Amino acid sequence: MEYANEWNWVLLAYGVTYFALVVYASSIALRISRARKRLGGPS
Amino acid sequence: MSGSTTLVDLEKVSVRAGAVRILEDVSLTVHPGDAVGVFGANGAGKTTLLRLIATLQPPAGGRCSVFGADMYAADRFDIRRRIGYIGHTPGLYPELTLLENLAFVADAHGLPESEARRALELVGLSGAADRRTDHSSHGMQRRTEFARVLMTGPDLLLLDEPHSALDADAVDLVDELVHRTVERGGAAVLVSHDRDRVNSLATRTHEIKDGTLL
Amino acid sequence: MTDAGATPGFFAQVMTIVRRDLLRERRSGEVLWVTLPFGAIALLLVPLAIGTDAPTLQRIGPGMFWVIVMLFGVLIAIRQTSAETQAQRDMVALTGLDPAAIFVGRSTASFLLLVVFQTVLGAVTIVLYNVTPTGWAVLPVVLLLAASGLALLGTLAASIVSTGRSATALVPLLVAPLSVPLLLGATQALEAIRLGRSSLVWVLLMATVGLLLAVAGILSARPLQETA
Amino acid sequence: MTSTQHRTTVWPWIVMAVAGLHTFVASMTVSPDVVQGQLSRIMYVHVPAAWLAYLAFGVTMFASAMYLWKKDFRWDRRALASAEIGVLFTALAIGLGMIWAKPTWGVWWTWDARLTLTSIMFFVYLGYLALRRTTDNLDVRAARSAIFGVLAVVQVPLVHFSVIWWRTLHQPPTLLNPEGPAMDTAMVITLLIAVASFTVIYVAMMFKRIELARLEDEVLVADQTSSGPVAGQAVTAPGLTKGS
Repeated sequence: MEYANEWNWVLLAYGVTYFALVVYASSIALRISRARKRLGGPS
Repeated sequence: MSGSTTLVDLEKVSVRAGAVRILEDVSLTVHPGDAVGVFGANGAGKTTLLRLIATLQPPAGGRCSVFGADMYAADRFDIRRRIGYIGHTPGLYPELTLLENLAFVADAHGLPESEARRALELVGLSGAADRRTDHSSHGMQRRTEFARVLMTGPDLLLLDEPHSALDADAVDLVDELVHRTVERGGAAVLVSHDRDRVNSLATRTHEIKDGTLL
Repeated sequence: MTDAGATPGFFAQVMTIVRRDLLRERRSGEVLWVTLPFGAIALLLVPLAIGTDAPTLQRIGPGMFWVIVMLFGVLIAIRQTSAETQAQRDMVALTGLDPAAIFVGRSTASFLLLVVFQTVLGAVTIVLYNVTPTGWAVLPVVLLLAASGLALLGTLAASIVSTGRSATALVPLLVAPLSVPLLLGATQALEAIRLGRSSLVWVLLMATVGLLLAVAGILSARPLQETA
Repeated sequence: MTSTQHRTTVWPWIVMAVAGLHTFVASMTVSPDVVQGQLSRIMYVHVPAAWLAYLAFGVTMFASAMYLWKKDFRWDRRALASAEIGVLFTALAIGLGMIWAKPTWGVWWTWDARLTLTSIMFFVYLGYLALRRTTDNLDVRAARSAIFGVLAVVQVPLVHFSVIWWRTLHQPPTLLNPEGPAMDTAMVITLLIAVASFTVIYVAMMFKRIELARLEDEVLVADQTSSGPVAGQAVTAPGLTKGS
């Protein structure tokens, strides 16, 4: 297996990981601020 | 049963559905021989009150006992067989016949099937005993429910809007059921939005409004 | 009260529920006329998609049988709980039947229906896939254990889900992953026999699963009825 | 009255970012494995994700049992938060395993016992989350999901053993062991760092997810009381008054 090809897989793995973590964390943040808005409190 | 026991004793009971308080600080005592009428508008908490007494609705706070036993601490299965409850929608299995529905309850109470047949006769349904429930009219299903309660002979009768969807001679059944129970030393609680009906049957009446008993 | 009968014992209560469930099945014919033909047609569809050469069919036949028993059998175990109304639940609760007896009764009725289901589908498999059953001593035990485990699992899951709002679609999702030990137990026990090995560990696995589910169902019956 | 005056915490976000960056730097700077080459770097996210999948579900089971015992809604929210985060990490662990398997073995999926078990667990907890959506009644929802949470974990060991025995019976082709031959010390340390960092991320996420669960319960309570028959009167959200 050639060198560059391996790095592609590594990048894919890390891309997927960090993308998922960031999206999930953002979804929590978004849902929190939406809930606070609904409750009329400070957001 | 001895005449001195209190059948129902509610003390500052509240009931919650999710977060909503449906009943608030309700206190009610029912003695043998009582026929208690409770009336109130739709959504005032009548059904909840009845289901609470029937041990079907857990309270959120307060003290409640039925037949002198704390209904939510004690083993309530023996209490339940002494309660006759008729809700506003019939709890029958649609694919079974009227008789089969009653026979199931008789079986659960350790009664022979002949009792179920006799009870159907008493409510004037002996001709329709083998009719499937989902092929029977709403009025017939209501009568079957009355037959169920007649059959088990409860010490505590709980009726939710007993007069709705009943023809004229079935209304007499309600009277008879209440009188039978009370004469035997039991008691009845009936809730209705119809003040006149309740007044004519009850020995005492309460009004329920916004979850509070007046 | 003079006209009230004596409180029936636990076993009598179980039988009350079994009789009710079997009578309801006889009247509605849901298992016999809906679920059973559905399972049979599934067995018919598979070769159409995979290919109809005899060696392939003989090889996949037993496996297909078990997969279909597990997936469609759930529908049998949940057939009534999911359609039950609040009024019916109230009525049953006020008969004073012990919730544990109700659980055992429901499971028993489902078990009996599942045995019928398995028998018919087994015959269909033998005919369509030209499978020769092996292990005549162990096969009945495996069938009975699979039926009882699935009945218990389905009944338990259905009573967890029944909250008033209908959630029929959810029960198969809850049951399917948890039925893996049953599926593996059943298939591997028979596979072991075919290869001339001991199937004991698989039979024991299935028995353990059944036992655990029975205990869990009996213990959770009261709390589940109280939070209906 | 429902209280909306909860302080919002910012530190979990910072912790998540720092721990995430830390893992990245550590796993990119360590020298690659002799046999597997650069692909070995996938291990530094795959193994922690798999570890968290199991940890999160363990926490869900513990919190479910605690709810059944104490009837305190805080335990219910902890169980939910951990299950949802657990589903995320299970999906990640499976996905990363596939990304590693494809260039290594040439297939996306093998019927390895652990892989099978992990994917079954994924569906069990997806079911748990679906179950929570079937009712808006907080008491009923908490009780039902707690019972399922406990039941599911009782079943998982059985699934585990059955899957392992199943593999042993079939004598799977011995492919390249994911751990490979004895690992380099630097790699072990990096792996430990990654596992620790991911655990920190999990803890920080739990804080925010629990905060969200509390707010969502309050919204539910507010919705129910505004349309209920005794609107605005005597509203107490169960467990909310006990603070956080």
